[in-house]
Amino acid sequence: MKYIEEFRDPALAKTLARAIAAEVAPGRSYRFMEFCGGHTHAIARYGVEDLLPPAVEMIHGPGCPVCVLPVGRVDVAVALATQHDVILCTYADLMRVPGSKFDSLMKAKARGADIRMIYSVMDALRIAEENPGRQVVFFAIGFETTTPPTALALKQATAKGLRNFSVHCNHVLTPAAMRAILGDGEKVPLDGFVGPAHVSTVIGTQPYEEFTRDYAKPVVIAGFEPLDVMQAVLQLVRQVNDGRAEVENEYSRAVTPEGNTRAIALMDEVFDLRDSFEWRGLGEVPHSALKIADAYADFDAEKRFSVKTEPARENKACECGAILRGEKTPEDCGIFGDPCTPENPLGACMVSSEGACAAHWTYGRFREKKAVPA
Amino acid sequence: MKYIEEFRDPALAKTLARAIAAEVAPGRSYRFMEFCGGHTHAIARYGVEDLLPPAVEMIHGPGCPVCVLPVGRVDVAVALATQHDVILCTYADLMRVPGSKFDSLMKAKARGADIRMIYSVMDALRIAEENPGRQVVFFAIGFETTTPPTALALKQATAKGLRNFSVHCNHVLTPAAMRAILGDGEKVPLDGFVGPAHVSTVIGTQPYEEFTRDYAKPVVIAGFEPLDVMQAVLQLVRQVNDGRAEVENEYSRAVTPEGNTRAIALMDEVFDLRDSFEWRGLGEVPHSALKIADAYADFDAEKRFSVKTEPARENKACECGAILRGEKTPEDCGIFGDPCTPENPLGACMVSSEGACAAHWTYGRFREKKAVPA
Amino acid sequence: MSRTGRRALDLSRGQIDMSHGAGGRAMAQLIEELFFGAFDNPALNREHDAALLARPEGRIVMSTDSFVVSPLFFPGGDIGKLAVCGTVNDLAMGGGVPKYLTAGFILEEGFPLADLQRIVESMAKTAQEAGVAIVSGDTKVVEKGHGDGIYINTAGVGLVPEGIEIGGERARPGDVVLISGPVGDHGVAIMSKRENLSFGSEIESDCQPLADLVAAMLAAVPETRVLRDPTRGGLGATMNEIAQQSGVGIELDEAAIPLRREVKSACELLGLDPLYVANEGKLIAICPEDKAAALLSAMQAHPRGRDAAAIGRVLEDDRRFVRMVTGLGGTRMVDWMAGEQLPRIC
Amino acid sequence: MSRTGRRALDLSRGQIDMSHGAGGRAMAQLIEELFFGAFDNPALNREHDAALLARPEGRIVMSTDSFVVSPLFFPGGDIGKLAVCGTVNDLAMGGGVPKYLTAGFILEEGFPLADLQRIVESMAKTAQEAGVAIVSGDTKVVEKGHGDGIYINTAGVGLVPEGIEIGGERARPGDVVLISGPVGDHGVAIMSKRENLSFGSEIESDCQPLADLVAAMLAAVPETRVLRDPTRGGLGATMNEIAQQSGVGIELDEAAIPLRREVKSACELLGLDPLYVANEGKLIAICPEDKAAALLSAMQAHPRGRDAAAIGRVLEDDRRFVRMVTGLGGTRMVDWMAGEQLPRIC
Amino acid sequence: MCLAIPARIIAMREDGLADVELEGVTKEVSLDLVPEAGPGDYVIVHVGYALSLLSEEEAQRTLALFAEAGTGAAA
Amino acid sequence: MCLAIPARIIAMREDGLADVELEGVTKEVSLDLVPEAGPGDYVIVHVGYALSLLSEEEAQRTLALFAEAGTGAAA
Ligand code: SF4
Ligand code: SF4
Ligand SMILES: [Mg+2]
Ligand SMILES: [Mg+2]
Ligand SMILES: [Mg+2]
Ligand SMILES: [Mg+2]
Ligand SMILES: [Mg+2]
Ligand SMILES: [Mg+2]
Ligand SMILES: [Mg+2]
Ligand SMILES: [Mg+2]
Ligand SMILES: [Mg+2]
Ligand SMILES: [Mg+2]
Repeated sequence: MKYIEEFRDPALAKTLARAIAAEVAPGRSYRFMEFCGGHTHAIARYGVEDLLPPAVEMIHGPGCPVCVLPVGRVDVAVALATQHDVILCTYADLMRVPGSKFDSLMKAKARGADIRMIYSVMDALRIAEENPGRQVVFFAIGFETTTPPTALALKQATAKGLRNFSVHCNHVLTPAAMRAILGDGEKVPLDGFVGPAHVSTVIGTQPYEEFTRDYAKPVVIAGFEPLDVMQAVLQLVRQVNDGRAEVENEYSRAVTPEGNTRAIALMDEVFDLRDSFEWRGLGEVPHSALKIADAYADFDAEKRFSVKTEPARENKACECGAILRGEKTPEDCGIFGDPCTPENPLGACMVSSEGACAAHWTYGRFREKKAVPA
Repeated sequence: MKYIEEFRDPALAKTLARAIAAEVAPGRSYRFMEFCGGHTHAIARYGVEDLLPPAVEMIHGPGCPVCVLPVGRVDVAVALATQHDVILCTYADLMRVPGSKFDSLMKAKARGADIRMIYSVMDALRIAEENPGRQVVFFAIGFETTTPPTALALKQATAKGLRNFSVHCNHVLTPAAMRAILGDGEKVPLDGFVGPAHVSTVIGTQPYEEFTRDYAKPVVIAGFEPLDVMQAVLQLVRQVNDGRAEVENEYSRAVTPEGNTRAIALMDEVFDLRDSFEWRGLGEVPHSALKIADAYADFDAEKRFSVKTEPARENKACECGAILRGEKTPEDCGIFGDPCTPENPLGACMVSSEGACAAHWTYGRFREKKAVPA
Repeated sequence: MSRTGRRALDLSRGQIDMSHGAGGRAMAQLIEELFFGAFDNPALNREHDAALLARPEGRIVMSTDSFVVSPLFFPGGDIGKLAVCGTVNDLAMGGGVPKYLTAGFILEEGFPLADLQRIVESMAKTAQEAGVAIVSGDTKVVEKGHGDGIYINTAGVGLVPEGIEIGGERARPGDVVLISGPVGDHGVAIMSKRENLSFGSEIESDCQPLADLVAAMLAAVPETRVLRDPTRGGLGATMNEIAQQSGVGIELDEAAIPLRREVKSACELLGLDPLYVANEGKLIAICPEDKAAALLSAMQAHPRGRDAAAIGRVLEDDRRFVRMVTGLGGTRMVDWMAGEQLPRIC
Repeated sequence: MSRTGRRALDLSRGQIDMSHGAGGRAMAQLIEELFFGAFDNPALNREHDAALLARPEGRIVMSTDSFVVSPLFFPGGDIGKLAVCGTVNDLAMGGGVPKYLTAGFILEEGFPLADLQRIVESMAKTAQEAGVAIVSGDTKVVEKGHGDGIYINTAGVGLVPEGIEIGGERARPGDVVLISGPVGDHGVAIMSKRENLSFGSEIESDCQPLADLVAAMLAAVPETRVLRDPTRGGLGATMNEIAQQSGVGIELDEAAIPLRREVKSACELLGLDPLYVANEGKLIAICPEDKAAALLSAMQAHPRGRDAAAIGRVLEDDRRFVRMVTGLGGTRMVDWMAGEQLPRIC
Repeated sequence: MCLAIPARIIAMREDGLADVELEGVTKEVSLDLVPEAGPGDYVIVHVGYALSLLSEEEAQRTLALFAEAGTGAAA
Repeated sequence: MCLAIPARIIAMREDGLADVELEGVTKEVSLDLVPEAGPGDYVIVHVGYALSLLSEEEAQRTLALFAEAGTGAAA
């Protein structure tokens, strides 16, 4: 597949591995966070870890919107689907995400709720048109990648006067989460970021400047193929070695400095910033999510339907927060693998195969724990 | 079972058989019509024919409301169930009755229509209460037996303000059909009637006086057990022999002269007489059916739902009319058994096991055609 | 941590979801924790998709039936017991000694695991009673609204001893028709629990495995010609099948057909003919007239045939009609049923 | 007039209704006109609930599977072909020569008779190709909304020649893992026709009977230890099952696993891992290292194994992990799948 | 349309309903059309409604008629 | 949430839709977010929408970087 397979070439992987190993400064370690689950997935699925020198440690960030959706929001999705006689449409990824009391959309569906896994928000619009007698709610999740399609759907629903369609908005923002991870900055044991691939196709490279400027952390935006990740690591090692902190764009084949200005304008029009939003593992993060703007309030499922949910609580034993901040690894968690597994996820990082714990459990647990030079 | 098995006793059957044989006048024949399908069924199922002398011939009347429902009314039932998103409730007997183009409620259900077979109109009311979001239509068929329960249901729906319930009324009247069979009287080759059992529990014995008075046909009201039928035959033979034409009540254990006055009053209140109604096999019969009275018009499905049906036609080859009037027997019909069978009924009499053709096909076709003395 | 790293199945409150049929760990867990425990036997425990069995002594018979009964639990049994009895009995009716069963489950999303456990345990118990091993199984999960809780298919293999020749085509004029007990119990027990019909009664399904009864019968009268369990369509359908296959007529004697008074009452109430009501633990046997007394004795001597009776005889009739002398003393046809028997009001 | 007095089935416009499952004449007609014609064989035509078969030479294997696929017709096959291949292949994977099948149909009210006919004819054709006889059947009809058009269960019996010992527990460290051709064709062909995913492609299901391939393989290498068809759950699930049952580890070589470019593309598009996508005409074989070349040649010499490849080896590993050297040159686990594989967007 | 059977009232329930018994089988029916019926009475039951009371005396009279027919014929 | 793949536009459809191709597989996607894209262009496809154009030139440049890393390391 053109523009895919070239970026998985094993010969080039060896080349890059040698280059990284050669550039690593003796006696020091490099801790890079790949923000995106897409990177986490690529690293785990292709075994990139085996091609990196021991001195480079990859920290898996919170860039999986399914993982970071808080328990309470999953409860709302379940409640919407079960307390109102709606057709709830959502991306398949969300189906198994656990809410309170081990409940999930998958289980609600098994109990009889009308929940449709869709591939695209266009499908939700079509379902609404085909079922004029039913209320159709799109439970929208995702970063700045899925957000523009949701914005388009809201505009289309308005244009068509599709009164039985609404959106429950849970869209979140990447830079805000990176800011939350860096917190007060100094103590965070990270030497740089592999920056988002497809989020950056939309928002461009500019929003990452604050991290190089305010936190002195290098950022290399990279594609989701394994060679992209390796090249980004190489560039990060070089920046660290050089004492630089710059935004570099490894994924220049799809990402421009300004991003997709049309998509950005759309998001601005249709959504407003929330003051604060809860992230699983990170807690409340200010200005980290979007809500539907007043002009589209008629299509806001949060306003159209009131749902009752119990106050939700994250699992206390879960170390996700520390793992997402790079302070701990999955194996440091006392319940990793027992009882927390992908079938029975008890924390954010075990929810999707892009989560740090799930990726390690599913793809990496055969490895002995690698000794990291301190 | 008390009051059932005593009336099926084989020793008494032999006694009655001997008595009938003994009373039959040599050299003459007796042609009696049992009006009701209940009698037809009892005769066929218990093999009563084998216990009657050759001189007595039983003609099977139109007393099966499922058989006499015209094709066009079945089409309306199918259309109601398929053109409006209603829950159509009806007695199971109606499910297989063919409308136009071999269609039926059973087939409409197979295509996805929400059709519920109910045992009692109370079930239809319950379904309406349990499904407040759906329109529930009771497709009401039957003689004066099922009619009072329908009347009660309409009164209950009114009392409860059950706005999603309505009745499609197809109730028909027994005496009108008997009148239609007798027509202008003289030419009809019938020597008397076995009169209705359960219809008479409601309407009493009085309505049959006109047939003895105006047509000089003896009527013996009889229960639906085989000994009841035999006793009625015995009494009819005696009346014929004596030259009498009286209303006699063999079923006095359940039928009184005045009938169930409460039920009669209910029917009067809730229904009005139709000017005319079509019967399968008999054609249009004046004053032979009921419609919902104006006071209950809100619950009249004929007014609430408009349905589109093609003009319906009975099968031309079908001899039902002549059979119902006692002029022909099922085996006189050119298509009896091929292709007209209970699986593929092409005329009224083949529709339910109470119909003349179906009863003969199902229970009697092993018999050689009995030679009837002319 | 168990070998696949997971919590145990929640058998009290858990429900089937799509993952239990998807071939992953959830399915493996369901099979391991629920099915293997109940159906314990060496062939099954190989955890292979196919079960390896010993070399059979004799000809084999095979049969299959799917079970879609509603309600799933009814007086006298459940769908699991039914699924085992159904195939065991069909094998026995082929003259076979039932040996091995397979079990295929189609589960609807949302089905309670507790119900599944009850059903599986009932299957295991019945299989043990019938002397068969459940050697291979399969589980599929369908979406909500595409099933009815659970459907079960069983298929089986039995061994036919030398000298036994049973077949629906072997009835001969003059033969005697026997039945092992009263008709209609199963069908009426089921109907008594249907939401829209419900009536009170003590009627229990007759659902039971008949292999041991058949063994006793064939030991007494190896010349038995036809065995058949009058399940769906009841005695009426079974008699017509045999008349059709053997090219004969059959005459039944209504007064001789065993029928419980409760079943008779329920049939009166619903306008049903008990001759067409399903049985799940009865058999019809046809044998030469001179063996009928011996066969009847053998049946009556067995606990599952205590109420056996001779109910008719085979006639010569090119039209292959089944007729019956009625309790009243007349005669009628017992025809194929047209469509399914529905409760009548007329 | 036909023997039961009726019109012929309307195969072009007719639909299943409840009467086709009720044990009366409508059901008899369906079975006679539709099934007997297609599945013609002496055992079936006895019209008995159980089929009498010859005395088998050898040990027997039994297996069952139910088929609930949607859509019913897909590129490269249909549910009928699948139902025959599925059980034929499970029997072959047990080392058996498949001989007899039973077929249980669960039909939903309203199902078009024309579709049923197509499916039944496809089963008959596939059975002939696979050398098996469909000897016993069953038909049930469920109400609208309680099925999905048609579900089919097949169960089967095969005969295992002397000297053949196949089992999932027989893999030993050092053994070689072979596959008969590219993975994922069936699952992707099915998904390409699902309403909500539909994409264009020429991908056809690999659905095919493998009994002749297995016969050729066992003739060449009777020492073959494990045979397994990687159906539901794909290669990933099958490898884990074998590792679990044999108490070993397995290492796969991603670069060696045959995979069609269209299947690869579709998996990229939907975010699926082809290792977990279902196959219906492929097999995994495990044999001692010194027989691997002979076995691979035998596979590649057969039309159904032309694209066979050696894809891994068995390791000693108490943890029974399946791992894989990735195409990139790293290593990863190939774990049990958690639940069913859903199209991902993240 | 007129399948109806005699059954004995064994218990009165609310809302005009009663349980009737037919050897070994019980069923809830409405007495709205024969409110005068009470426990022990036989009623003719049709589509879940009692249509009329059954007169035990008349039943015996009718049975006697049957037997009498025999005497008549024998005579 | 950001599974996205490069695919080539092979046909324009109505309503801002287009068919894209990924070796042997085609899929209908919306070009509403990159209306400037046309036949022959590669676009990054995500949840049925093209998110951005793919620059073939930049892709080659990045691949060249990988190779170059080798030269650097070897050096
Ligand atoms: S193993 Fe589970 S509970 Fe522990 S940190 Fe990871 S996700 Fe949280
Ligand atoms: S056999 Fe059929 S067509 Fe002929 S008279 Fe009877 S019902 Fe009518
Ligand atoms: Mg805004
Ligand atoms: Mg009036
Ligand atoms: Mg069977
Ligand atoms: Mg059976
Ligand atoms: Mg299976
Ligand atoms: Mg049977
Ligand atoms: Mg199998
Ligand atoms: Mg299989
Ligand atoms: Mg069967
Ligand atoms: Mg298999």
